[in-house]
Amino acid sequence: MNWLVKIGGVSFELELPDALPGAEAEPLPDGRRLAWHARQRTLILTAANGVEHNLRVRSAALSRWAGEAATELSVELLASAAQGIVSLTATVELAAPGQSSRGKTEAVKAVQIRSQITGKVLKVLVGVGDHVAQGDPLMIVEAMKMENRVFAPQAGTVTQIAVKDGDAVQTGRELLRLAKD
Amino acid sequence: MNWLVKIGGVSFELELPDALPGAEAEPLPDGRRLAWHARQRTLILTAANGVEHNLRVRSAALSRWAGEAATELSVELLASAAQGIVSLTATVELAAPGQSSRGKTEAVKAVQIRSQITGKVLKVLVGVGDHVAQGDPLMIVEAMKMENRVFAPQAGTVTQIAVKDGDAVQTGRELLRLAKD
Amino acid sequence: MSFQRVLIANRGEIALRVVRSLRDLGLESVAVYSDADAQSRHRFEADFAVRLPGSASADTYLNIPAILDALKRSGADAVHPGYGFLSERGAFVDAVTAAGATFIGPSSRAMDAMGNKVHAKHLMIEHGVPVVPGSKGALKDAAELQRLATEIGYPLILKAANGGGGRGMRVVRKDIELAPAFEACTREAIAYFGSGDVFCERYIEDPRHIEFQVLFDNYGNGVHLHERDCSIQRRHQKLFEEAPSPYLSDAQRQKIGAAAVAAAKAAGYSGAGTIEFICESPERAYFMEMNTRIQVEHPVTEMITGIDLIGWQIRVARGEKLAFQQKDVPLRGWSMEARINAEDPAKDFAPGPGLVTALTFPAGPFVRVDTHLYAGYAIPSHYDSMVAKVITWGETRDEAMRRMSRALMETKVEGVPTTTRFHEALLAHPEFKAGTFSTRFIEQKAAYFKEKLAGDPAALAEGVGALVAAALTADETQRGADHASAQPPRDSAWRRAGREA
Amino acid sequence: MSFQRVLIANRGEIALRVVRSLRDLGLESVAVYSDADAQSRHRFEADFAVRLPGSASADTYLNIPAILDALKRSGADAVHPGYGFLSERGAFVDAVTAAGATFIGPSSRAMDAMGNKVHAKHLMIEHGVPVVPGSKGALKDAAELQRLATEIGYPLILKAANGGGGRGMRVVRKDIELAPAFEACTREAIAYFGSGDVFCERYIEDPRHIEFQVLFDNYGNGVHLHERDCSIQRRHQKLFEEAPSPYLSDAQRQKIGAAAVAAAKAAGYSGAGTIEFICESPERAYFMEMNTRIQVEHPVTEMITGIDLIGWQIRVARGEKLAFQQKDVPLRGWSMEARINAEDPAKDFAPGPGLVTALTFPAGPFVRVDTHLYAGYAIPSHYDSMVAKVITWGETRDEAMRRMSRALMETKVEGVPTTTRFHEALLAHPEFKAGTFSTRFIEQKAAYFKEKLAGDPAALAEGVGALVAAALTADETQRGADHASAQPPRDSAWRRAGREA
Repeated sequence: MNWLVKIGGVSFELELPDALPGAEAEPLPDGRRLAWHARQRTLILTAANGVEHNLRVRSAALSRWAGEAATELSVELLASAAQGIVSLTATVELAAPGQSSRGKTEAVKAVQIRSQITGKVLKVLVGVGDHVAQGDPLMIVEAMKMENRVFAPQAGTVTQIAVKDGDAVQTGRELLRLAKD
Repeated sequence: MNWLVKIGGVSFELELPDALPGAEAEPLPDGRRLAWHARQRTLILTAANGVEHNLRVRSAALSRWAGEAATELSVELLASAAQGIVSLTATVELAAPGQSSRGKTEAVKAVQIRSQITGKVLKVLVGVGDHVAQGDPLMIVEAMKMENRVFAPQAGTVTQIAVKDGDAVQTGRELLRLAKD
Repeated sequence: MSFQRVLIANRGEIALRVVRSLRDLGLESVAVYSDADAQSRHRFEADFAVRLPGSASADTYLNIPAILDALKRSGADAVHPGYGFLSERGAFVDAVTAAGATFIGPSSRAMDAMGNKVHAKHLMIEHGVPVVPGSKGALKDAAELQRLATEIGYPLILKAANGGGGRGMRVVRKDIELAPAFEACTREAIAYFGSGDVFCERYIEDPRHIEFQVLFDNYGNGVHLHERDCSIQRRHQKLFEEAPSPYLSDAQRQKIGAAAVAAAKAAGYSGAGTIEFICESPERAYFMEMNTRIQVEHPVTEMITGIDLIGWQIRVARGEKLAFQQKDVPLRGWSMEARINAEDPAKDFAPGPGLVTALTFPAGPFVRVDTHLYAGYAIPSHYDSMVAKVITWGETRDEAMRRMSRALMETKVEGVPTTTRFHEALLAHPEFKAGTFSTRFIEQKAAYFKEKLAGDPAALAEGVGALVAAALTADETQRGADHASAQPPRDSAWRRAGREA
Repeated sequence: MSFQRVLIANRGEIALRVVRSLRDLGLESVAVYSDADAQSRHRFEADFAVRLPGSASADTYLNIPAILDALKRSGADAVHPGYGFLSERGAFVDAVTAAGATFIGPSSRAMDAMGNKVHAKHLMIEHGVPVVPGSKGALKDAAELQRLATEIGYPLILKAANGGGGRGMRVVRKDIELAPAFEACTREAIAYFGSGDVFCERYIEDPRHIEFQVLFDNYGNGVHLHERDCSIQRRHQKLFEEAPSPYLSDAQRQKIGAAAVAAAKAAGYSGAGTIEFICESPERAYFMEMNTRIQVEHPVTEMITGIDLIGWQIRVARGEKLAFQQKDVPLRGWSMEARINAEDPAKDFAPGPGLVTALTFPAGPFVRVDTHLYAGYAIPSHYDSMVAKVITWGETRDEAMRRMSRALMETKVEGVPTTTRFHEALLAHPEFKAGTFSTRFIEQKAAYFKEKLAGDPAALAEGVGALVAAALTADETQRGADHASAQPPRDSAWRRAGREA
């Protein structure tokens, strides 16, 4: 499938291969090969001379919200630099081209606020119709003995509240919607 | 299914339950419950008062030869005794009743010799028609840098040899057959 | 006081840790587990287990009647409380004892005496252990304040006696500021809190958190096992600990340690305990409080002394005498502990419970991991976010630090976020490497951590990341050139990898 | 001699072990792997990897040209040989050096000198290290034998100079047996081997295998790191090791250790090496041979000294001086190592390569595991059967032993047989517990091990096993009573469990 990939500020269209090539992969045009070893969680980049560079994946998390075409991929790679050890992280946003990216299938002025954590809604601090400023607390979600505040990412009016006090929420669950001013 | 179970010298017919009861198991007649936790490799025996006794499985190996009805189950359980730690092992031979047990589907006078290990046949020491005494070496199978001799379990005449020098063999693979004297 | 079967009134890694020491001593273990913990390793690794119905802590691990019921049913004759939960409740000690079982820890009297901060502080003063200097109560007037300032030295902090939330507080750094500050503070105290009572204390700007491990038997014999430095904290939560502290000299170690032992002895303490100090400078360590239980960070002490602290808690409880004196307590090398919490350091440490889909922990020489995690385990959202402790040892602080880098590199947890990357950023900071940091380190270096933890796409675009991106792009460009138009929709291996994860 | 990227000419756990020490020192690692090892952890855990086509050792890990090619392609500038394979081949050292890379180990000259048993023995005699006493060559006559017998003492063994396979050998225990034995032995020697040459040596009935670890830098500085006791062997394969040895007194340790250091120094040795002794009694330790590489069992030495032996091999090779002298080498506590081999101890240790379907290794305080196994890994049948080493430490031998029991109890490997149960049986034996055993222990206690390892169904019928059997049977009996006749065929959960396993 073709994907819209954004790395940093640069976005480009990319067809990711059906599967990352396996150990028997065809060489890339420059003679290198890239193979994903799922069980070992290792991406191996093989140089033309056969030397393999191991890129170990510490964590790979894929976030895909129901009803949306966009997919967020977050990968943390471990590799050894000439001096010492480095760990690199990137979040890559993938969207099938032609399809709008996350949240854009909604009315352009609506912003969905989702839970970043799995936990319990301790208290909803706003009501439908309330006007909030950027940074205002919207609700408190408790997880692992900690209270976590959900803040407004921008100013707007609360148009919809999807949860109530005491609700259990999963990561990615929609909490409320804000209409932009 | 009904199974013929031999523990020690005692054999009895037994219908093993479809599945070992899960965590929500029905109680046994004496009020105890037995539940198998596959991921944790633990068999939990719960007393009538709710106290659970953990029987951890160190290894469970099932040997079933192709074309035979009998199944050998070897389980090693770890449990803590009042003083110190004990590990218990048992090999249970299971056979569906009515069906003959291992090797018995063959002509009663034929004995199949199987490889106990995975490795390579280094040398076959006998030929078809040879008469061998109990304990005579029949072939050498190499695995993990060690030479392992296969000995005749009883006296007899070699009627068939299923492998040749250099063959790779899996555990349980038939090596040769002996006709009893 | 002899016992054979010990109920562990706790969960997670510390319950497993206790099972191990019990097993070393030939004793049986009984786990208790809540419904949310039905798949937790501590349930399965103990010899016996008893369910505590419910999931909330109040219904389960804090529910004294439920635990006493489990004790009775399981036939256990002793209780180990672990840390947190009921471990510092005198009432629990009394309940266990009344049920005829041995509580593995101090007496409820010693626990309550040391647990009460005012009591404990008085006991410390009595035994010559320094506490934060200040006025005994409300200040009479500016003149009294001036006398105290001369005695204690600057900086000082003035606080409204009934105050809170940062209001009614003033830091004073010179004589000339003293009178105006006292007046302003009194005014605010009256305005906000209805009373003009103001007291003063020495103000500690960049404190170190240093704590001494003590161990006593039931016969009044006690030693300290040196100190731990727990200054790396975020919002008063310890994140990274080491032993010994790079801050103390040997003479200071001996002096503070001896004072800690004397004070605990005066309280009739028995078992393992920790005396926490707040340090303004190596010479100025003030008593803060005593924890009357095993600490999360006890392994670093075990690594530098070779002494099994939980094993000794149990041995002391069954009436054994300490087998060593102060002079026999080794201090060999250096040890560090990184707490692996299921929190995302790049998102303000937001907790992330959930399914652990893949897992690798470090191993090999001089590395230890205490954890209850396994691949396929769902971390419940009801309890603490700490899920593993990665511990290293080295002959020197530098070697322990380099081993920690290696151990963290081997640490891979997929499915939930962890603090692993935070620790890598910490180890890379020159001031941490130099051992010069206070409890305010994380707050002071917020910009540094933010940059390091942002998962900066620029970093990916450079270096190794570039190789991956380049390879993917090169592959794509080539294909794009070959096949002019749209491909049939295909599933990306990345997506699949993500799903498998 | 400075280097940055090190090729590890080995596989499995030792390759991983070397990666870890390299990482601790900030150096890069290059793995090599055969086709049979394409899924081995050492390939993935190293920073770089190069395939060696083929699977047989001769084509891969013993193939000097292939390894030199990998060295060149990977840009590595040093080679660590691990143990086994090419680790003691002087020709490999020379080839690596000729390719411009550093060999991490002794010079080929020192290696060959110490590797040649006759050379090494002469060197030892020169430096006052005792060797097994005996005749210098063939005996002239019975009279010479009598003189030697008086000098050396009984028991003696007479051996045909050209003999082998146990023939032409006679053990002599008293003067009166001497002349007849010499005549008989000479006769047999002529009859079977065509030469009447017979020599004699002291006969060691129940020897202990004790070895000293030495470590030298390139400047002639060397120390020993005490001894290891490796007497628990089966057919000359070590199975269980400990350090120190319960057999030696401190005075003997210092005496033998000093002699070992002197001899290695005379050979111009550099790096880590091991000098093996065969002990008839603590006072009678005879030089056997020197291993000019790291040993499988090096971790027990690391645990009692805190010194990273592989780290020091690397540091010495890059020109560092030893940072400690003999008096600074600690000896703290006790350590044990159990070799987990993929062999079935109940079936005469038949090797069992294959798929590891489930895996749990021990963790927690004072336990270390060195392994390349993971769940889902297929152990190849081409190489050694040793797949893991479980190592424990304790303040005393007893504590180390109890921790080993605990660690083994946590060790669970499904899919392939392992020697775990053998070690449990070993630890349960009173003579092992008492520390009184020789290299013939396993052979002498064959009946004990046979019984312990048989998986005795009687044991299952008793004790805990009875609970399971009873539960299953009770369940069945009940069902049998309820439903008179045959049930529809159903799949047994045990079968399923076995299949999942």
